[in-house]
Amino acid sequence: MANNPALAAAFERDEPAFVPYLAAGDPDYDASIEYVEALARGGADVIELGLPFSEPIAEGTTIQDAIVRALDAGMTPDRYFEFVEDLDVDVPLVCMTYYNLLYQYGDELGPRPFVEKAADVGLTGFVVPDLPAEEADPLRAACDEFDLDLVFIVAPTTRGERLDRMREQVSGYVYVQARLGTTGARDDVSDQTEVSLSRIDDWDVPKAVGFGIKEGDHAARIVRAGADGAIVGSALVDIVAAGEENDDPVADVADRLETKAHELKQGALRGAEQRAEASGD
Amino acid sequence: MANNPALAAAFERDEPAFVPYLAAGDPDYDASIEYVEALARGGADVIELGLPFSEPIAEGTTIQDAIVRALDAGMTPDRYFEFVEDLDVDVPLVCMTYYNLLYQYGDELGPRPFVEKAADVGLTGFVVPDLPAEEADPLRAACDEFDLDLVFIVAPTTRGERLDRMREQVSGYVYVQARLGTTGARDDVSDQTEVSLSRIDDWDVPKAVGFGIKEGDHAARIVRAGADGAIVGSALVDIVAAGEENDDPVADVADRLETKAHELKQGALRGAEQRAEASGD
Amino acid sequence: MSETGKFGQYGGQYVPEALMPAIEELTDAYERYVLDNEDGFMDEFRERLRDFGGRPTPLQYADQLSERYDTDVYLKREDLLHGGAHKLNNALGQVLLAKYMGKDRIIAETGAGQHGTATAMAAAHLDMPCEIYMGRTDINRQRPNVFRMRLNGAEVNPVTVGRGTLKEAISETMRDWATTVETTHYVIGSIVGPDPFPRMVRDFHRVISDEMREQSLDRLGRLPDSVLACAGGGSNTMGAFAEFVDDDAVDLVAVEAGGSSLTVDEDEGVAPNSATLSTGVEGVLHGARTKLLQDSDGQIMESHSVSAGLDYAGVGPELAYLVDEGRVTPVNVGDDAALEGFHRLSQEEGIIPALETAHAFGYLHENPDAVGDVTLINVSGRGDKDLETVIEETEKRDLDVDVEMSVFESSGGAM
Amino acid sequence: MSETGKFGQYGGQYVPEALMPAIEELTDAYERYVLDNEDGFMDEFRERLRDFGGRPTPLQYADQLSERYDTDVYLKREDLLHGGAHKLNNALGQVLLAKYMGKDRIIAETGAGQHGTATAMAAAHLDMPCEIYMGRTDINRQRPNVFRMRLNGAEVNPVTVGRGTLKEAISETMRDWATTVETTHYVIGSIVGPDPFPRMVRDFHRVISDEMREQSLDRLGRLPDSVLACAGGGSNTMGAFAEFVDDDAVDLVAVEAGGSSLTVDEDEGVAPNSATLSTGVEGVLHGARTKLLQDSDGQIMESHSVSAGLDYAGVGPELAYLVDEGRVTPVNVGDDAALEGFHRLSQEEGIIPALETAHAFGYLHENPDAVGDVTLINVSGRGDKDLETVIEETEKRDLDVDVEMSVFESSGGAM
Ligand SMILES: Cc1ncc(COP(=O)(O)O)c(C=O)c1O
Ligand SMILES: Cc1ncc(COP(=O)(O)O)c(C=O)c1O
Repeated sequence: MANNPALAAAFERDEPAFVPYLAAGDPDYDASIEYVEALARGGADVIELGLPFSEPIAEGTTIQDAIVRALDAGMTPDRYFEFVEDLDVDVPLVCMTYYNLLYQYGDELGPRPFVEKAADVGLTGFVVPDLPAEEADPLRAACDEFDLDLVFIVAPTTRGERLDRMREQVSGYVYVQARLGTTGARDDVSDQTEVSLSRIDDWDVPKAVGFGIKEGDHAARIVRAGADGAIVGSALVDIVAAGEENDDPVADVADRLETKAHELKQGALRGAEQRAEASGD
Repeated sequence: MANNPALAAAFERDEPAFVPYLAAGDPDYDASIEYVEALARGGADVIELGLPFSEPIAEGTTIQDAIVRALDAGMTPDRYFEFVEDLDVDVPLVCMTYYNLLYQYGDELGPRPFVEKAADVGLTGFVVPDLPAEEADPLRAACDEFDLDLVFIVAPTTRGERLDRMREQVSGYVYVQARLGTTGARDDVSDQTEVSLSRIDDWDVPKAVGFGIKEGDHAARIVRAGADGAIVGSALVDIVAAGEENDDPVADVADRLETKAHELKQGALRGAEQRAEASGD
Repeated sequence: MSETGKFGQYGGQYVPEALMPAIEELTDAYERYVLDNEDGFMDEFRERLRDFGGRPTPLQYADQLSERYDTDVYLKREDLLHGGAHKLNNALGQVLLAKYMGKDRIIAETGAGQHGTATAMAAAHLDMPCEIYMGRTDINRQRPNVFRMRLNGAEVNPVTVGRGTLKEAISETMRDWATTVETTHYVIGSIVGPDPFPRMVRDFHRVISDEMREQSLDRLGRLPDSVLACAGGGSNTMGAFAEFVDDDAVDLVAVEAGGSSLTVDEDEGVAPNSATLSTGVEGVLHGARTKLLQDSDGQIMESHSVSAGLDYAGVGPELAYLVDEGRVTPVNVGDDAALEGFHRLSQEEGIIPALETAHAFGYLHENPDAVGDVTLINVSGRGDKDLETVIEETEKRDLDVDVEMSVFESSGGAM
Repeated sequence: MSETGKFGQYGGQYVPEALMPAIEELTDAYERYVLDNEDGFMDEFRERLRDFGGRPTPLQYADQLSERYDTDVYLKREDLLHGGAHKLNNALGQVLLAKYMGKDRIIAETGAGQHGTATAMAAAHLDMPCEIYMGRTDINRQRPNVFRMRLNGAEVNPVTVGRGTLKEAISETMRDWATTVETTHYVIGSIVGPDPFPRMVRDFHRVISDEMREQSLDRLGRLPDSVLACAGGGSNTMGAFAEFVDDDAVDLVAVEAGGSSLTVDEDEGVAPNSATLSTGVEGVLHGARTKLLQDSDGQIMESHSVSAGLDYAGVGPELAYLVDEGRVTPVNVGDDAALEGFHRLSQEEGIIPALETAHAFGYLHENPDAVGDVTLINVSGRGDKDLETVIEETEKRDLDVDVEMSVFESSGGAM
């Protein structure tokens, strides 16, 4: 199920999607524009673009630090919308942020003004890590009104009724959390992925897997396990952070991001081939 | 009433007694010998010679400090007895100390060994500021055995039964405390003296008044008020302390003590004359 | 989620999906053990509160204050609870609940260190391993509390992100919980966070007003005209109010930290106060919808108060609701008046209160006519933890109460 | 003096004559108000102990220690009393008595500052001007307690004579009293000093064993096999023992500070312990005949203990007597074992005890078989005052208990 045709299209191609994340405005507005564009060049199919919130309770240290950098550099919801408009990319953008920013935007409390503006600047949907399905009705309604999608995160601990409720509400894609814990690049991808995917086998939305994917091989593995897409955040933010720390030229950092994106996308493609071969047996 | 003939004799002369106090061994053994002898030369009739105790709860700062100096210089009960033997003075010496030192001396607990030794070296009696009449039986008995006297202090607050009990126990002289508080030189002598003296008018021991007598005029005043003797401590200790502080030669300090003693004795004599004149009216 | 998890539009469960199962498990445990006393949970809790905690705490008539303000002032002495504040009611309840739930590890956040020390004490008492998250800045300014936690055997994990204070520590503890949720219980420190925390923490603190109400009826033969309590997150507040909420004639006054000013600096993202109930705007923070100190974008602001325990940009959703309903009156008292209240209670009643608590006495002083004939004030904690702060802050000011500070300055010298 | 002022050969009134009338007046007041409850004195005292002090304090079963030592260990929680130690029982009693006697000024000595803070609190509570004498050395090493006294409005008078510690402060307070005896009451801090102090202070603390005995009978249906209490001057000790003295089957164990060694250095006049009951010799100090740490001349020695509150060269005459009678067993525990006891109680029971109290737990650890099946331990105070000392002293040692000290050292850095 999908509201937004662009987002739907990204998953309808006959290959796994590569879904990178960066925090908008990290480490500053201009560099961040370059970095997001580099991801697109590297093969991103969808980009999760973080709008920084001051209390990011679902993020690990890497992304927290990125958020602090972006906030310090002046990122705000209005600047974020400008940022989206300024971006010269051809892939659907999903806004990843916390509910309070959606709730406060505009003249009245509630998510509708934010969603309206998001639609206006061409965003295609939302991931809101602190908004469970139970509290999501107002945002769901606004998304439906403006043809945007609302992605939910399925955790390894999500079962039974909770899954059903999420299935009713989700659109665009479902974000499958590969392991417990907050975001952060790890060295292996948990076996839980397969189990988690099997629980939502029959949902009619694409399944993108994230949390801890760091290398092409990780991407390959989760795609082989059945994922329709690979979500990668911290591994990319690490490159931005290192560049910032070493005062590297923006162009160099952008190149590294493009290369990394390419590696991850290729990994996902490799995974798809392997899966095809395996099911071909 | 008196046990000790020497002490009795000191008060039997037809003039008021001058009773100075110094802490034995302050600031050191040899200097202290000189100072006590200077008091005798200056006109002392009786000398209250302090044996320093580590917790002198009845003393003001001046005498406390003297006690600390003497203890630091190695004064002990045995050294004290040597000190008394070494002294070349012709006036009766009264030992002023706290009960615990009397109590611990020698092989058995209790005051008897100390009193025996005191008699042996020629002391004539005791003032024990932390030993009220109620607790004094053992010391009283030992004093009687060795012909020594036991002086008690009558405070401005002492009345009724307490006076009676003390009257039974006292011998040698009674120490009339001129005001509340601990020892220490003050600028005036309280009017309480007269009232206090009137309470013990009919006791058949000499009445010596102390606490706060600093100058010849003070001595004159209390003798005029009816005292048989003037006890002076802090004003003399002050001279020792100043000498110590300024590193003055011992002989100079001894001269000052002799001069001060002379002033005080003369004051007492003047007081006696004034009293005689007054009663002659 | 059961509808009881909401207070009007406030409350709810705004948490990462990974935590939802734990929240559901906790809700279930709360309902069974706390609400239904399954396995005698509440009996054991009450017994331990009595024997280990020192309950009941007295309701004391304040001779001097009553005379000064010409009204009967009674003090609810939560400062006498083990650990020195009301905090233990909740910490003991939650650690015990974790034990009943079969968890084998305790985590908690702490700001000033009061909740951390209470949790560490409860965990030691119940033999549970315990880790406390605390901002680096707070660690440095609250050393005695860090020592106490460590002495009780708890690990203290410094949080270096951001300003390194309470709100960062809460976020960090949530992160730990998201990773360890199957074995670990997160002991939240006030009536904040996702449901069932606000209900549950209130219920553990409810014993305060339970006792107050009974003591008031026993001793005075009547209910008070008003109940005053300071409010940070609001746990001592709801603890002191809960049993009086249905007594319409009893005024419930929540005294917030007015800090140095009620005016906000949007550019710096700083509110120089913690007067969330009086000035906050509805939003979502740390798992619940409630009133918040936030800028117009919805970014959470740095709050401020001379008392670390009130220094929080959120507030319990139930209090936000009761304020909107008109049942609870939010008032606020600035740093200066709080310090004066601190000195006054110390000098006149011989009770050195926590700086948090002192705000309630600041209010009493400024509004002696507003509290009726009989007022009960919750003395939420003792002030031993605040000595250094008070001396420092008093020195800076020209307070309207006679405090001879020189003696402190020179106490190494000519005092 | 009435014969009740003696305990065998101990006790008495060895004070300057100027104080005797005050002592007689006090004896009279003690007999009328305390023994005969004239004007309802004891009723008011008990009521204030309850409401202001927080009595009764709990008798708590110690789960972890009981298991460890395979015996039922119960803790009498005097640490929960207002001010953090048993001291308030006495301070409140005496300040109230002074009020009944028409005195208008309070003085007291203090060593570690515990008695001083308790007196300052009681004086503030009862609106009496108060001055505390404290050695200069103690002032410098007990700053938080100095702050607390000052915050409660008491003057703190530094005593610079001698080493500037407790015994000099006692002497100095006696001197003040000798000057001001008509208007002033001297609130002595333990069961020491001239009669009636030892009897009176015991009677104010008697409530401890009163409650313990009743709690024991109520809860266990029996009396304990033993009662343990630390002993400095001995006020918490006699408070915990008094009501059990006639119960011959109950062992009464007074745990003194063994310090670093029981061996005395006569040349320096130093006893590196405060084990007066175990090693002291009869003598006269501070107004009473009792056991003392003294050299062979009778000069009082410097005592030593890691815990300032036990660091005194004398002991209550009643305890000296009960020891001679064989009714009380004196034992002693060194600094190391006391520190270990401190850490063990903190880690295993979630109670940070005063270092004084910790000695009793050191004894329990070393002699778990000597205390019978049921032992009651008086937790005379809490350890907040001792944090710095404990950290410092623990660092110096290789203790037999697991304490991770590094976290303290580096808490400003990489903790
Ligand atoms: C003594 C005391 N009172 C009040 C508070 C504020 O918390 P709450 O508003 O949850 O009672 C604190 C928090 O640390 C505290 O320590
Ligand atoms: C907590 C505590 N326990 C015990 C003592 C020792 O005093 P006592 O032996 O009079 O009980 C003190 C003295 O300061 C103390 O603070």
